[in-house]
Amino acid sequence: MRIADAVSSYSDDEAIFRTRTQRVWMGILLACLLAFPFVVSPYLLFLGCLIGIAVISATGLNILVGLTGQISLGQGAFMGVGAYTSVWLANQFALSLAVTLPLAGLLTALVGVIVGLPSLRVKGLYLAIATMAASVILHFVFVHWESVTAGNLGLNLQHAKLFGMELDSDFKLYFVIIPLALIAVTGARNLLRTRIGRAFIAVRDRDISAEVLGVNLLRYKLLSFGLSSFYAGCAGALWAYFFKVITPESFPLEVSIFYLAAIIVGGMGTILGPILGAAFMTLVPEMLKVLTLLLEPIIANAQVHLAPMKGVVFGILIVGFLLFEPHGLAEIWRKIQRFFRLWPFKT
Amino acid sequence: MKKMLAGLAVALLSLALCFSSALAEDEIVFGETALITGVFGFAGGELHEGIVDYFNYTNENGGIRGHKIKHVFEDCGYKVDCSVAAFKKIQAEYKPLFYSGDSTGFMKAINPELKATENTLMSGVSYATNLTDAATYTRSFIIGPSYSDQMAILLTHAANEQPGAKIAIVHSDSGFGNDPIKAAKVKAKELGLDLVEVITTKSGSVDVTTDVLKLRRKNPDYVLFHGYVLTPINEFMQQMRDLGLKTKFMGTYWSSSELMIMKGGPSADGYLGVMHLNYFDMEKSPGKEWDAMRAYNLKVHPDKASRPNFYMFGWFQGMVWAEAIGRTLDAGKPLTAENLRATINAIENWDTGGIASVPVTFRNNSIPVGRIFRANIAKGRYEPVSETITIN
Amino acid sequence: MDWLFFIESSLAGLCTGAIYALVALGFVIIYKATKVINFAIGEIMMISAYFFLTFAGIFAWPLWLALPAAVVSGGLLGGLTEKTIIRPMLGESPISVIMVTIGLSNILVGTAQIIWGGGPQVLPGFLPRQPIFLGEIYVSSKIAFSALIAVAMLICYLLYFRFSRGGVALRATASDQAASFSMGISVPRVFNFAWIFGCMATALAGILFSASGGLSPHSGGMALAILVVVIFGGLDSILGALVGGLIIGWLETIVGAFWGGEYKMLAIFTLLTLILVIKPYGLFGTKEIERL
Amino acid sequence: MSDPILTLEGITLSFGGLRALNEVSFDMPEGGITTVIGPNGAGKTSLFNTISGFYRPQAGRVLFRGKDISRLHPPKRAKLGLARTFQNIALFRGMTVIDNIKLGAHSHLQTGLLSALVYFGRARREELELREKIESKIIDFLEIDHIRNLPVASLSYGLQKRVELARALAIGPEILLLDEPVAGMNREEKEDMARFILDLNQEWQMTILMVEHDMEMVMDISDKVVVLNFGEVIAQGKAAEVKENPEVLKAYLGSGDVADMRRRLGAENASGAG
Repeated sequence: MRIADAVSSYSDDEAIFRTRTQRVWMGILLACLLAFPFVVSPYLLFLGCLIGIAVISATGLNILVGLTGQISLGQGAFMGVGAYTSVWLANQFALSLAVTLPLAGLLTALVGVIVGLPSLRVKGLYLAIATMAASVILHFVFVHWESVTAGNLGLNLQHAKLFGMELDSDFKLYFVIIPLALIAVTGARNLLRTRIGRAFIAVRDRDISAEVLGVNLLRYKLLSFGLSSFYAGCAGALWAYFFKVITPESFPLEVSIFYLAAIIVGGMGTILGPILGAAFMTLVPEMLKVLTLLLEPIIANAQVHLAPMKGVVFGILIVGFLLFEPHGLAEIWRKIQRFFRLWPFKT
Repeated sequence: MKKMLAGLAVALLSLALCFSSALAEDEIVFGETALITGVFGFAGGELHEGIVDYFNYTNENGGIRGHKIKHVFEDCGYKVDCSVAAFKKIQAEYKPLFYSGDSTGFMKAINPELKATENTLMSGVSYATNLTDAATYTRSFIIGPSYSDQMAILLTHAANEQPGAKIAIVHSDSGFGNDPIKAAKVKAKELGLDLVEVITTKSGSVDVTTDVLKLRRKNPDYVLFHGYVLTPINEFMQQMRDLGLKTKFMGTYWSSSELMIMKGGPSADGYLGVMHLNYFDMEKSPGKEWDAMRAYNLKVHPDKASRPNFYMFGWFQGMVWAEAIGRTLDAGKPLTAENLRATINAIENWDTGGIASVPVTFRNNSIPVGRIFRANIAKGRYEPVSETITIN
Repeated sequence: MDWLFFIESSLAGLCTGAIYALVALGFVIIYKATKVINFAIGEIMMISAYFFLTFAGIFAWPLWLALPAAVVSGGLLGGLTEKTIIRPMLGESPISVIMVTIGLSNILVGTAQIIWGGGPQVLPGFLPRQPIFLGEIYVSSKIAFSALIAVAMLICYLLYFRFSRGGVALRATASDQAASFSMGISVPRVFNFAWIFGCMATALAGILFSASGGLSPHSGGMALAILVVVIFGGLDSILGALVGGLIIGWLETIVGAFWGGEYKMLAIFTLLTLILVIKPYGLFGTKEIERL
Repeated sequence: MSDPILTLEGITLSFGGLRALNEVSFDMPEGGITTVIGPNGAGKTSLFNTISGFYRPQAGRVLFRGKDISRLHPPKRAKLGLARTFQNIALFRGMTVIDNIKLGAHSHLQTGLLSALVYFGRARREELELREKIESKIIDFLEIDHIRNLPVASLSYGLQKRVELARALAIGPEILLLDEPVAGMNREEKEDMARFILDLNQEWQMTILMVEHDMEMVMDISDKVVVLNFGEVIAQGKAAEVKENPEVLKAYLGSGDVADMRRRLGAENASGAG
């Protein structure tokens, strides 16, 4: 049991991990992440990579939606922009991932800033539809700009290259994706303790007051759109390297909804939320499959009959979290922590 | 709190269970990403049942040369990342000999992975033209004519019936709908047909009135539909018939099922579909295997007296796999991907006992053969109206 | 330029637009009362069409019974939705409210598939099919009669909201909740009422669309254009819903007719982007006054 | 007292047909406490909003140290040193007390995006310096060290008002605009707040513009009082003078037509003039 956090300087107080315990746990977590690909099956490794990509994208969306309070239904399309950019660059110029990834992120950020322009004049519901319009238009571009995107046929991609190495397996990609996800999350966490993060939250909580207090709304809303799209673009690029084929149908509106659902279920506006949400929402369908498999002996043909339940469960998770635990899994996690911190003195 | 821990424990336990299921020594494993949910779920579900029934039927009759079939599958609702996950999971655990993929996107995405597997070959629901590229898709094949070949078969039939006929193509704006359009344009020209109109509709289109207006002005002899499952086809046919047009309607495989066209009423009468398979309902039996299939279906699904053509697809797919394995074993060769591939490529004029409507010959990763069937609404069934049409 | 074709297409477009207007009206009623953007509108249309299929097709009820019954069922579904999942969310951030309706749409799609199966369905034909010719001009009677029914329903709604007590209560609540509450109007009841009525309009439109477009659990996608209509017209404007519906329906059809179906979505969403830049609150929407 | 630090010249502001401010002119001496009084709806908050740049007047100019700032955006004005608090507390509920205060310093910080993402070099240095400064000057002064890490939503009304003042101080104000700083407080809290305001004025040499209803406090601490009624300045001068002004007594302190006035003002309020 911990009684209090002894802090001896402001620098300690501003640190991310304030206590020794926290640092130890973080170390253990990193060790687990490092060991993970050596011990698990290819299937779990695949899921691990998928979660890593989802974490990057969800963290980005959280910057925009959770921290800055701007609704976006464009995350999927932004990922598409990143994916197409990286594939095109890689195929045309045989560039390494170290080059294509940041370029994909930057171009997507630019697109994001343009899409974010209406946010200066409209809010909330109107903005949601405006971003949806952007994703419809981007989808059209993916289909019809055939000289770059190859239209509906889609683009194929060779193995990613990085520092002269071929990333020809999930195992190798894992060691690219997970560190990038860690960097992405750390970046978001750092942002939160500087003027930029505070300005984002101020815009979310009371934009007009923030403006009077010196926050330039134009700059910060667009910065948030840009940053969030940068994350989406990088995630999209990794997605492309991971699946090695992209078509316009790879990034439908459902992807945007998936990520919104992930940050809601995880907990909006927190750093932990998008991580938990991305992992949870990726794993839920897999868990359901396992569950239906277990029910097979009881309900004949359960795998077939219960298949439509996936959509229902997805919907129930969204509605259920919003109604009963609006702060998401992050809040549940905090409660668990509090429980164990006081344990065994209070149960 | 306690509930959550319990939930977690159950989840972990079930994961563990799922990875511990044992495999009997001489079983042959087939894998499948099924398509039970999602937009194409109604077709994919029937297809899946066709596969399942064929395997059960084979197992009840002694398996493939004594080997029992084990079938593992997962539903993914047409989502590529889910399908890839399912493939990896099934691959890691079972190393299946054959695998059925659930979308063109997935079959393309998985290709590098597939080539890296020890022994897995893949076919699936896609007839995408790309997949006929045998140099790239060394481990995949199509169980039927590609979309381009299907269009070519329909166009050939039209040219035979009415040389120089006026043709219009109506297709959806999707990867699926756009696939064979370029090839079809070329083919129409080659056959001396007059392509008067190509209409692209958005997928899930509601109002077809203006498209009908266009067709009315061009008054084509044939309208070819492609890229539809939840079709506006019926609406097209109805409005055009209401306008007194005598146009003949045609459609590719997915648009030639009983589920849609038969519900179209009198205006759908005479609709021409392309099929390399026979339908579940036929006036007279086309063969012994077909009888056996009907009998088996009646035995295990007494409530389902009729089945759409998607079910036939599933059954046929299982049959092709089993045939490839059977022939390879008969030749005394080990069941490796190379050997199975060679066996499939060598299949020529195979008589499927009435499951396929044509003698089966593999070429270019596919079976570029089909027949034209005509919808007889009064009798509620399709009837063959052409000889076998082969595309070179 | 083929003017005859243009006129024929325009008529077809306006007919579609009339049905859009009906859905948009339902949408605006709900928004005005409860400030909820209902992303599940397409799925409510879809479920209502299944209700009709069940009543008219499976139970074989006559049309005069089956159609109203399906419409009312759609309305009750809306009322139930409001009671169970919308009311607890009132006052939450827009993102939460939007997501709760998106969650609902997923639940409805899955439920429809479980109950009615995933296959495509054809509604029993209840609309006349004899083509109509106005001189040279051809009008599909199915879509024309759909439009007439939609317009009839629209007129009923407008009259009702103008003159009845319920309508007055709804309008009062929309303009000032606190004041209406103090005047003895039961605001929660008005909310419920708005959802029931809004969803009834939606339900009828869903049945009309499915009558010519076919039906499956994934038909809900047809409502994407409705979002454009309501933003274009102004979320809180009934006039905007009517005008927006007609304009969007017309534009979509004309673009489809002259450029091709693949440009439909592009055209209406581009128009939407333009209107957001020029008039951020739509043609007739009211700008919210912001205060410090 | 010296040259005016802030001058308003003929400010006219209307919403639709309603005139919220009509030809308002006055100036504020540097280093003084100026108070604007007037009945509810007289246009006091509109005046504040005009000074901070949230409302754009149809006519008139705002001069800061003789320079016209009428066209400057609110954030620019904040950077010049116009800091304010709000009538209805406008703290950022998603942040802790210390973060709310830090936000006040926003326009004086330089950290760029990249530096912020890595929290290294300038970002880190700047954050620590800021923390140091806020702790030693503001938090100590306002006696809020015990709540610095709490979320603001959990604080009492009086403390929230104090945090708002702290946030305004972090802007590094040249002029502090306080919109009803003691409204809704109990006696003890009021006394604390009055003490802080006087200290700020006398020890920190800060110019203060205040809107307040509490007459006792207004008369106690103001150097200059401006009286607004129906958007017009009806009197200005030293507290004692204004108090005796017959115009003021009639319009503001008189009781005869107060009821009627309130009714009319109520209508104005509802239409958004604030």
